[in-house]
Amino acid sequence: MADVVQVVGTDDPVRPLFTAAGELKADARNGLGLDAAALRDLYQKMILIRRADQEALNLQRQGELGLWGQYLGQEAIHVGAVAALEANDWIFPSYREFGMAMCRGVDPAEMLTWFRGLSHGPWDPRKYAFAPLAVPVATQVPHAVGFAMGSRLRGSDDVVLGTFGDGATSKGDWHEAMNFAGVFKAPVILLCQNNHWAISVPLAKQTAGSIAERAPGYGFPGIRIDGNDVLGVFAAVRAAAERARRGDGPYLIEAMTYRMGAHTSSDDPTRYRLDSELQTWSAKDPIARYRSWLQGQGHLDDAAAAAIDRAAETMAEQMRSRLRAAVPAPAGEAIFDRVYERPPGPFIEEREEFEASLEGT
Amino acid sequence: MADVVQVVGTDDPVRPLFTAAGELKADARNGLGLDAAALRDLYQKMILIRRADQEALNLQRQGELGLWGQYLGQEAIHVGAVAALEANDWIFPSYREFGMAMCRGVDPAEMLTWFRGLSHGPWDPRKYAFAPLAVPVATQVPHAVGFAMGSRLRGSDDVVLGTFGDGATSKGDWHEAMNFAGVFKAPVILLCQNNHWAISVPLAKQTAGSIAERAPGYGFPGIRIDGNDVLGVFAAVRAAAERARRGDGPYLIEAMTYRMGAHTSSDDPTRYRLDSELQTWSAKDPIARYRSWLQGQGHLDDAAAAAIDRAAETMAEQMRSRLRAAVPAPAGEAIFDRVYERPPGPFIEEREEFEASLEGT
Amino acid sequence: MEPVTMAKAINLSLRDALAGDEQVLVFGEDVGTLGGVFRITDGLQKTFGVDRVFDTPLAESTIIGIAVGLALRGFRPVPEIQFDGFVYSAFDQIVSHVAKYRNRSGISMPITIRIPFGGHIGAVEHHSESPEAYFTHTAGLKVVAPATPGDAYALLRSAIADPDPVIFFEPKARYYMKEEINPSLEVPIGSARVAREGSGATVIAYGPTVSLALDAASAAEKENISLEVIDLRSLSPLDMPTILASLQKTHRAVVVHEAPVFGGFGGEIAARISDDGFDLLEAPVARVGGMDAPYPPSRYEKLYLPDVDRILEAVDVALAYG
Amino acid sequence: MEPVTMAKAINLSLRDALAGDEQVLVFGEDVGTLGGVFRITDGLQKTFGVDRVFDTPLAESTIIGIAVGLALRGFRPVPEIQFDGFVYSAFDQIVSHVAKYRNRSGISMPITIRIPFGGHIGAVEHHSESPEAYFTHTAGLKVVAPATPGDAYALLRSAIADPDPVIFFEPKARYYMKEEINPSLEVPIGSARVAREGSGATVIAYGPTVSLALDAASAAEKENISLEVIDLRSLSPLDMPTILASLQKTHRAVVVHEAPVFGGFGGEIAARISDDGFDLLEAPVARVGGMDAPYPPSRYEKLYLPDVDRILEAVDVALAYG
Ligand SMILES: Cc1ncc(C[n+]2csc(CCOP(=O)(O)OP(=O)(O)O)c2C)c(N)n1
Ligand SMILES: Cc1ncc(C[n+]2csc(CCOP(=O)(O)OP(=O)(O)O)c2C)c(N)n1
Ligand SMILES: [Mg+2]
Ligand SMILES: [Mg+2]
Repeated sequence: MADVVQVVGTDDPVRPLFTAAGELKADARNGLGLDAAALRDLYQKMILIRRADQEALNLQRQGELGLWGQYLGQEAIHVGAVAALEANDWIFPSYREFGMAMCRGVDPAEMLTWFRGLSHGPWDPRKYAFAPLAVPVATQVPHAVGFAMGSRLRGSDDVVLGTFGDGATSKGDWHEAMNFAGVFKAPVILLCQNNHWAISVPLAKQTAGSIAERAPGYGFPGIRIDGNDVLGVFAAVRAAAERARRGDGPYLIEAMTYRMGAHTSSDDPTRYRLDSELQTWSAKDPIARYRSWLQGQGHLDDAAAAAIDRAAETMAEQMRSRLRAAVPAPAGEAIFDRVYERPPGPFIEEREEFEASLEGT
Repeated sequence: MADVVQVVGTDDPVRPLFTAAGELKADARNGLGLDAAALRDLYQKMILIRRADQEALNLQRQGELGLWGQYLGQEAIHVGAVAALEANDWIFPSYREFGMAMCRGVDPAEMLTWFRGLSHGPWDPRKYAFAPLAVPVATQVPHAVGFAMGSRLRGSDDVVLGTFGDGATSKGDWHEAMNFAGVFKAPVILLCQNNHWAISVPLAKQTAGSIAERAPGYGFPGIRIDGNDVLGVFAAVRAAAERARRGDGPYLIEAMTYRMGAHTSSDDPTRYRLDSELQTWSAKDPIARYRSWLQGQGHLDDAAAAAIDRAAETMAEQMRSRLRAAVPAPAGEAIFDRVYERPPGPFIEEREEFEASLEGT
Repeated sequence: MEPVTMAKAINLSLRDALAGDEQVLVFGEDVGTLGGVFRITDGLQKTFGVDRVFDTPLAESTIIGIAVGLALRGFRPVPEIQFDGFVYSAFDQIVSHVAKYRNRSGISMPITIRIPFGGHIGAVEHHSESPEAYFTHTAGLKVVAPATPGDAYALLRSAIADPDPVIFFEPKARYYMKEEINPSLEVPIGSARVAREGSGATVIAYGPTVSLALDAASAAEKENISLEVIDLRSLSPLDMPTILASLQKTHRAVVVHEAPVFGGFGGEIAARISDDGFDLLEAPVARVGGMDAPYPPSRYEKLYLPDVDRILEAVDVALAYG
Repeated sequence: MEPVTMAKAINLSLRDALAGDEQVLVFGEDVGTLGGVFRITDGLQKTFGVDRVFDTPLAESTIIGIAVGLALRGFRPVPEIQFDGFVYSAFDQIVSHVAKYRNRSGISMPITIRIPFGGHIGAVEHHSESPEAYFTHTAGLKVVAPATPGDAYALLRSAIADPDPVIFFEPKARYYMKEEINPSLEVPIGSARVAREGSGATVIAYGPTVSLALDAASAAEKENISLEVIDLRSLSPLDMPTILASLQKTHRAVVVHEAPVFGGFGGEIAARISDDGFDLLEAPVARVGGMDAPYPPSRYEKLYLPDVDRILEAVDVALAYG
């Protein structure tokens, strides 16, 4: 009989960087190879995406967006993870990764047209190696794994990041994809943004187990880390990515964080959660923490911080005005254009009739 | 931050019974409270169900059954698990649990009408606390968990056994149900019959991980045991059932065994597996092993063994003749009778027309 | 009684079902503390406790899977699927088990699956689907869709009381439509309703398109065209007698739903009318529905979905036929 | 060329597709070493290696899910679903992603999902389903079903070459039907075929019911009834011109499929004929199909499924109409 407990992760390059509690060790923090400019860049990105988040919420309140899903509090994950990847490593997001998309260079105003109801996918995923948003929870995880399997078949050394929430780990697709990742040793980093809530369902009602600890059951390592530490996220994703690039297969990272906003602008969290919880997590705000660390290291002075804040204001202004100026595509195009590459005859006729019917209006 | 590794199973009553390799400890073997008659009964049941398996295969070859799925080699699990339960603890089988059904008292000849194409469910599940066969792999696991949740809501102390193959653990439904079991602390024993193959796909291609080790990820304990040891299976299921009955929730048992026959009578395993593997496992045959143990203990003499063999012959003969005598239900009844409890008008009309159309034939 | 919204009527219906039968259980994502993303289950957990109204993990297939297990245990489960677009991952449990379990066990499955459906709410992708045709084609299920608060109340009572599985589609765009309801009126499954009498043509609708059809009828009236509007309420079984009775008067029919026309449930209705009513028809049965394309970004939903103009055009064609 | 079975024709088609385009990948449960439970993929792994023809874990949803990821990576995936009854757990990935991914990304999804379907093989539950209507109603997909070895070969080549997702239904009861095939004949998606010419009535069939319809036509001939048989081959898009051309001659139509009639794809065909061909029709379009009940135990499948007698009865009614 085989041993009951399988030993996994002797090749685990992530765990040594972290304490048992999932905190980046002090020596690892200094060994990331990031110079002052790079460290400041992480800060700037967090400021920018938080400002964008706030601006989008404002726009939603002004009726300019149909919906907004804040990522307030999760910026360290968005910024740290993207910074740890190469530009051609594909990212498969769920629906809350606006910040990640911005870090990849997707135009925020263009991306907001998704939330404005103008497009199901305003950016070209190939240009940014950033897949479309996936609304049905967890369904993107098999895509990430399949893409990574493809990278392996191609002999390419790019890796894939698939990211999802804590709620997503309850779905069958999540499990099946984890298992495929293990079997095919796919070069994929599976990044759980455990923000403690799935709409109104708290983590304890979502699962009685541990998400990170599930990885060995699929034949690869996993770790739970502090998701509010941008350097910790960077370190974990980079180490996992290097491992995957070397051909050692998948890695599961459970980044513990907190959804400081509502689930979306349609949600009212006062119905289900205590203010005190929010207070506790506010004290762990990823940006404030990182700012004081940066300042303590002498990497960020007041002038630099102010310049970054100004850059964020400019970005927000542009985002606002460019969103307002976004010109909706003609209806025929928006509804029919991208359904088929080779549209069937009856489909073309239906489109033509539709477009003809609009001419009068 | 919480600890990365969650400690599970301090309440685990199963593990102490087994060695790290999943073998029942010698002292535990003697502490099961089974007297000689009970120990002999386990033997007799294994003989009976193996004989039934052989007989069904013969019947299939003679064209009396459309299909047969042998459980040859898995008898220790079938017999040990059922013996460890109370008669009103429901069992949710997949499609290979004919032996379990027999142990529950389901008439084998009647049950074979399923394989003969006469009925989708020839027995009353309530009478035997034995659910219908579930063909779509893993779909029965949520049913088992739901039933167990219901037992808990009722304040009843019955527990549920959900059983499935190694292949089933790759399905989303399996995962979702495991997670529900943990969250709702359902009184359910999740019994994997790991027979090393899912049709032609060997365990190593089914998962890179360990099935038993997945349990902590759902918040309850799991263990991998020797599934070819009927007393080991009995001990594990009984301890897990007692734990569940006490209200301590689910338990995952991965019983390692081997599918000694073809996947089904439609399958040809010579296309994908080596004879040597079969040889290796033949040496671990659950019945031969148990017989020599019983004999060594002085619980089974030659006369008793011969009597059991004769009983098996009689059973096989009856099964054969009673199956051949099975009278198919009238077509109208077979097709329409059990679809709705309150059949809609158009459905009743369709049935009437159908039955009228048969009158001429 | 005060006029209530359809959302409230469904809430009351669940409340009365929970109060009237201890075996009724309500569960799904966010139905407990939050009271559902549409507040349909508001307050129910408070009244009936966490054992009878409970949140589940995020897993539609097993939400339905446990309903099967609970039904076997003697309960009367009323699971919620949060949005139409998320029922697909539960499809296997619904088609392979909910619909067929009685047929292989003899044990009834009194499961009512509530699904808010349809568009016109300005939502992002996957929140505006009309998947009813996938279920009407599934033998073993009953499928209903109310169009008014009163029918929503009564039909849901009938669905929960029914010993067989019922897919209960709630037209989410009508959740805030108000009317007085009479909880003692019964609406049996399988009975359509003439929502407005008329003589020129019959408009057949269900769920969200019923009020659209009524609007079309009002608009037509101004042009002296008299439309009869049938609210199907029940899709499977389908109330053909009510439809044919109307065609005896009008001889013309237009079917309206939000789902794409191709392969949609309108095809079944049209095929059946064209068969049973072959000699009655003076014009082909017209179908007005969503485009044969995925549901578009919300800015375009009004153009994608049927509207009064498209209904009236179809009526005009039918009237001019011959 | 020697006559080959449909099973072999599909095998050859996969082989030629794999040989002709390095991006083609074949995968699914048991398709590798075993060569598939029906031996459709026999020998392919040996020729093309484990990277291009591979076994997967037992998980239909993710078999389709990785196809989406692989398509994004530039591959041309040809996943197999082992039996019709097991496609339901992949329904979400098919409906929410395969069908819609291009619409939200601009990236094509050249995925061909092979599904053996239909009954008449004496199998246990879940192995004889005809789920085509669930897919024909899903915008973004193309759906085909060959009836002969030659068409199976050619249609599969077209499906794999198509830049859009195709559901490829294989009539498993016809796997052992033999004919000579000509690999250079092309069958474009969207083109029906007149399988037999006739003048009295048109029988419209696809997949496993085509040979049934031909048998019915032979039987009818003996009674001096001339039946035209149309083999749709492509369900979505549907070749209405070929159907209407036939009705110009016959004025009567009978649609035959194995799926239950209610909400089945026959409804779409009948509705469309009754609309576009309103003035051509001299009798209602008849539909002959499975009962509106779950697929029965195999002993009863012959009675549940359409047969020659039921087709001829429908023809008689159509001919006698008026
Ligand atoms: C399959 C599916 N079911 C339900 C929903 C509705 N829904 C949207 S987000 C959400 C919660 C997701 O929680 P989690 O995965 O933790 O991600 P988070 O929103 O916290 O980022 C739910 C239930 C959905 N989008 N998909
Ligand atoms: C969802 C689903 N997919 C495919 C099949 C076809 N099939 C029947 S049994 C089987 C293998 C199951 O393996 P395992 O779970 O290990 O059980 P075992 O047959 O070994 O007892 C497969 C693929 C099925 N029944 N259900
Ligand atoms: Mg969350
Ligand atoms: Mg197995």
